[in-house]
Amino acid sequence: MSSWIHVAPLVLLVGGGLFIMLADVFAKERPELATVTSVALGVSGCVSLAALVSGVAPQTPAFLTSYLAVDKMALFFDVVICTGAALSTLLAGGYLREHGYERGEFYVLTLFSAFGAMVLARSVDLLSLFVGLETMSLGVYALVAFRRASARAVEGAMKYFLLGSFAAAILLFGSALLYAATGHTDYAGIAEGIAAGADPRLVLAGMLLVVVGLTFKVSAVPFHMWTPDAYEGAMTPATTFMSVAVKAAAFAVFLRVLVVAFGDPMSMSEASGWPPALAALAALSMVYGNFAAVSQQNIKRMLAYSSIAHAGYVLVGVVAVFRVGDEAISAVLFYLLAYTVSNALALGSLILMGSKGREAVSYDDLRGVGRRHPMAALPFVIGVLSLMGFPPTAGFFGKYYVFNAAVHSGGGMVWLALLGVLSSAVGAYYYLRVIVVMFMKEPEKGQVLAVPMRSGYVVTALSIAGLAVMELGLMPGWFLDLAVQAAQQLVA
Amino acid sequence: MTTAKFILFALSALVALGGALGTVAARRPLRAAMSLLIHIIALAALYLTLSAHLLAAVQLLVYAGAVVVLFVFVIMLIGPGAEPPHRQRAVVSRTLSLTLMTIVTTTLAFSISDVAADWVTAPAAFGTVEGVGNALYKEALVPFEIVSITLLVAIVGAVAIARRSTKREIAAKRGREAGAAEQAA
Amino acid sequence: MLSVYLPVFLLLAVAALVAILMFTLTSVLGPKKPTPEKLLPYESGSNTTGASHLRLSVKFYLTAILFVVFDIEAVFLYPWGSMFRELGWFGFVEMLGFLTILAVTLVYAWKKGALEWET
Amino acid sequence: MEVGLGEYLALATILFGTGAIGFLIRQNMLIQLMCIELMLNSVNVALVATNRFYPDNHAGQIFSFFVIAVAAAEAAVGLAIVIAFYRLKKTVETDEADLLRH
Repeated sequence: MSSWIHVAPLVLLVGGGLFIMLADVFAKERPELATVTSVALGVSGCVSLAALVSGVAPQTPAFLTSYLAVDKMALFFDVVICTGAALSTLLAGGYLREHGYERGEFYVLTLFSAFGAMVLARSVDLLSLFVGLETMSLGVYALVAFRRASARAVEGAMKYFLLGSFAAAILLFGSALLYAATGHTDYAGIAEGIAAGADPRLVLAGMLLVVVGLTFKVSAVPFHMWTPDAYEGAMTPATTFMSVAVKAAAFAVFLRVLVVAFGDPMSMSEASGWPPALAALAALSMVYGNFAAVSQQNIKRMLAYSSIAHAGYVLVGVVAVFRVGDEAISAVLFYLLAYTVSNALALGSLILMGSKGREAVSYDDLRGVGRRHPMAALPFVIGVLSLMGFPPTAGFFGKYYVFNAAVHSGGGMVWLALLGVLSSAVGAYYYLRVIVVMFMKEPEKGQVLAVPMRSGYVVTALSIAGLAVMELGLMPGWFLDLAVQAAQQLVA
Repeated sequence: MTTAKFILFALSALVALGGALGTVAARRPLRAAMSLLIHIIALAALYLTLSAHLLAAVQLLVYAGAVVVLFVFVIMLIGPGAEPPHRQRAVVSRTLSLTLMTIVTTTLAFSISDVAADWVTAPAAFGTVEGVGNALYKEALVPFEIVSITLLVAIVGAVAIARRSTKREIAAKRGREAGAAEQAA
Repeated sequence: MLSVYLPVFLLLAVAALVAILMFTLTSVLGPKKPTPEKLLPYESGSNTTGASHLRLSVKFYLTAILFVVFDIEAVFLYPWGSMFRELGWFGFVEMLGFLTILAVTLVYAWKKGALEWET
Repeated sequence: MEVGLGEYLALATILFGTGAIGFLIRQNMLIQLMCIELMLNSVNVALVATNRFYPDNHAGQIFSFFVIAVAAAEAAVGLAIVIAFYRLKKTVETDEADLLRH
């Protein structure tokens, strides 16, 4: 029986989701869907954390393991995705009621999108990759278009949908070419086929198209155009979910595909394989993300460009995999966990600042809030410091491990790490600007003052995220060796 | 390869290409939907040459029967007017991407057109309902269950975007507008 | 191998032939004396009013979207339907999961008012 | 004239290219959605053709079975968004969507 614990998180989530749908429709008085959804996500996250820590050996049947992985990395990403989804559900509990968008579909879509993300993170076959990716994406497209009365939301959703389906079609065509080359659709079979000398043209074209499709989903530079519009158009809790859980799942499958399917020396070689291409994307993302974010007036748009920059930092870790295998993978895993809690904290504090239909969106809205409501401004300070990589926070150790892995792999990677440090120094400007505006700037006369909302949900979400950021910042060791165990299992 | 199969392949390939070009080049969305329909039917015939019998039927049932119908439905909803002749925006970048994509596609197509693979005789139940059914319900069990969640998300997503607000939501909306008005005053 | 489909193609050919014959014969054999009244679109005798294109209202399209998705569910049932005895209990439980998830979705869409016709 | 896997893959690539070009060139959202369906259909051609030349299992046909199902679900959500866009902006031209372009 214990072998099924690895699948328990997924089954629990589906059961919880169906219960929530029935509750939303049949409950007489207004059901507290936010609580039920976040409890379901929390329990599923805790079960996967327990399975990860206890390290029970999986003996799940063949028809399951040929499509979904049952290793520690899958469980680690379950924890990351469930945390991100639970935090965004709690934030939604406060946000939707405060601004009058209270509709049950939000929670159902978030939960099943998180389910799709977990399937995507666990997939070891191109088919389950495609189905998981589509389940997650359809949910997120609907979440972005949820506020259908606002032109920004529908436009953002339209642009995200069109580019998202285009990237999914490219990913699919790459998978078809890889299947034509190797006769297999599972990553291990593809690696065998490539090693056994498949047709190099098909393999190259297939690999290129699959990597392009996945790079789109992690919003690395040449394929990032949808990110600012979708993040700004969506409601802030939906933006939290998109920037956190979707990015983690996309990087999870990126790692698995690169390490397992394209792990052979030829495609992993420093000269001709995928590392140099991804290194270029990483550099571009870091530089463009930071410089574009500097000129933004809207905080959500700034956080969108900063998420492109963070995608660049994580890509540095992904590229370092070709030389220092499990150290780089554990750095990426840790970074994604740290980014999840820090970004949820920052966006949650932005939600806290707006109330009664007036959302705080731009820097000017936050003028002088720090002095008027110091307690309400505290989470924002911690979140921004962590995103910037300030020492005692989770973000610092995330960046530290990733750049450490890059330095250890030597050669051109050292320059990449240096570029990363420099661009994150530039990044400090627009993060510190939030703190400066909140504490030093005075609101102009007649400007409507931002009044923080009083909502139990948002306060719980911020305290959980805040605690996680500080805990990861002060004692990263425990989480890091979980990540190392997961990484060693993948590389072995 | 029997001549009958070759004729069916050549015919369906040509009609499929014609349908695809028709969809891309049509000025009015309704005409594009019709050529998409022709394209889908031609592909169904192509699947027959590849002895994918169930797939040809499913292609006609799902694509021709439901998806194109939905496209035509939405086109009729929006009004099948011709594309309004407004200034073509960003002509340079579009012609550039057109030529670039054509070059990439034709080079890839020609380079992989001589992939070596011989016509292995397919087993008896290959591509039939039993063969695909066995594979679908015995081996591909996990994606089959996950696809039910994909359909669930598609329905809930479409309903969330498209349905009218219920009374409870309208009351909440009014509360929000009142709050914003009173705060602005 | 393709001879199995000969009847299908035959049927298609005969149907196309009949349709084409009907058009060509009427236009070839019939006398042609076009007068302005004859060329007006026929609306059972009365003069035509309003645009020719009938605008459908928005409330129908949600049903069309639900039709597409439940059509896919039906397509997944066809192969199962033809071999469920061979699949035995394993196949039965598997389809039970698939159908319960989609049954809950149907109830959800129904109660959220997606299937209502009256405005 | 012998038609092997190469010809089918070449046909699939050309169809995919046509769909991609149509998606990049056209400004009408509906036609862009149809171009995405074209690309997904070309993926199906490649999958089914490869499966015919490696007929020991049904991997390719099962994959394209799921591609058809998911593509239809995707079209349903896509058209719901197009309708929401049309109700707001009374047009389906993508260059109207430049509100967020700054």
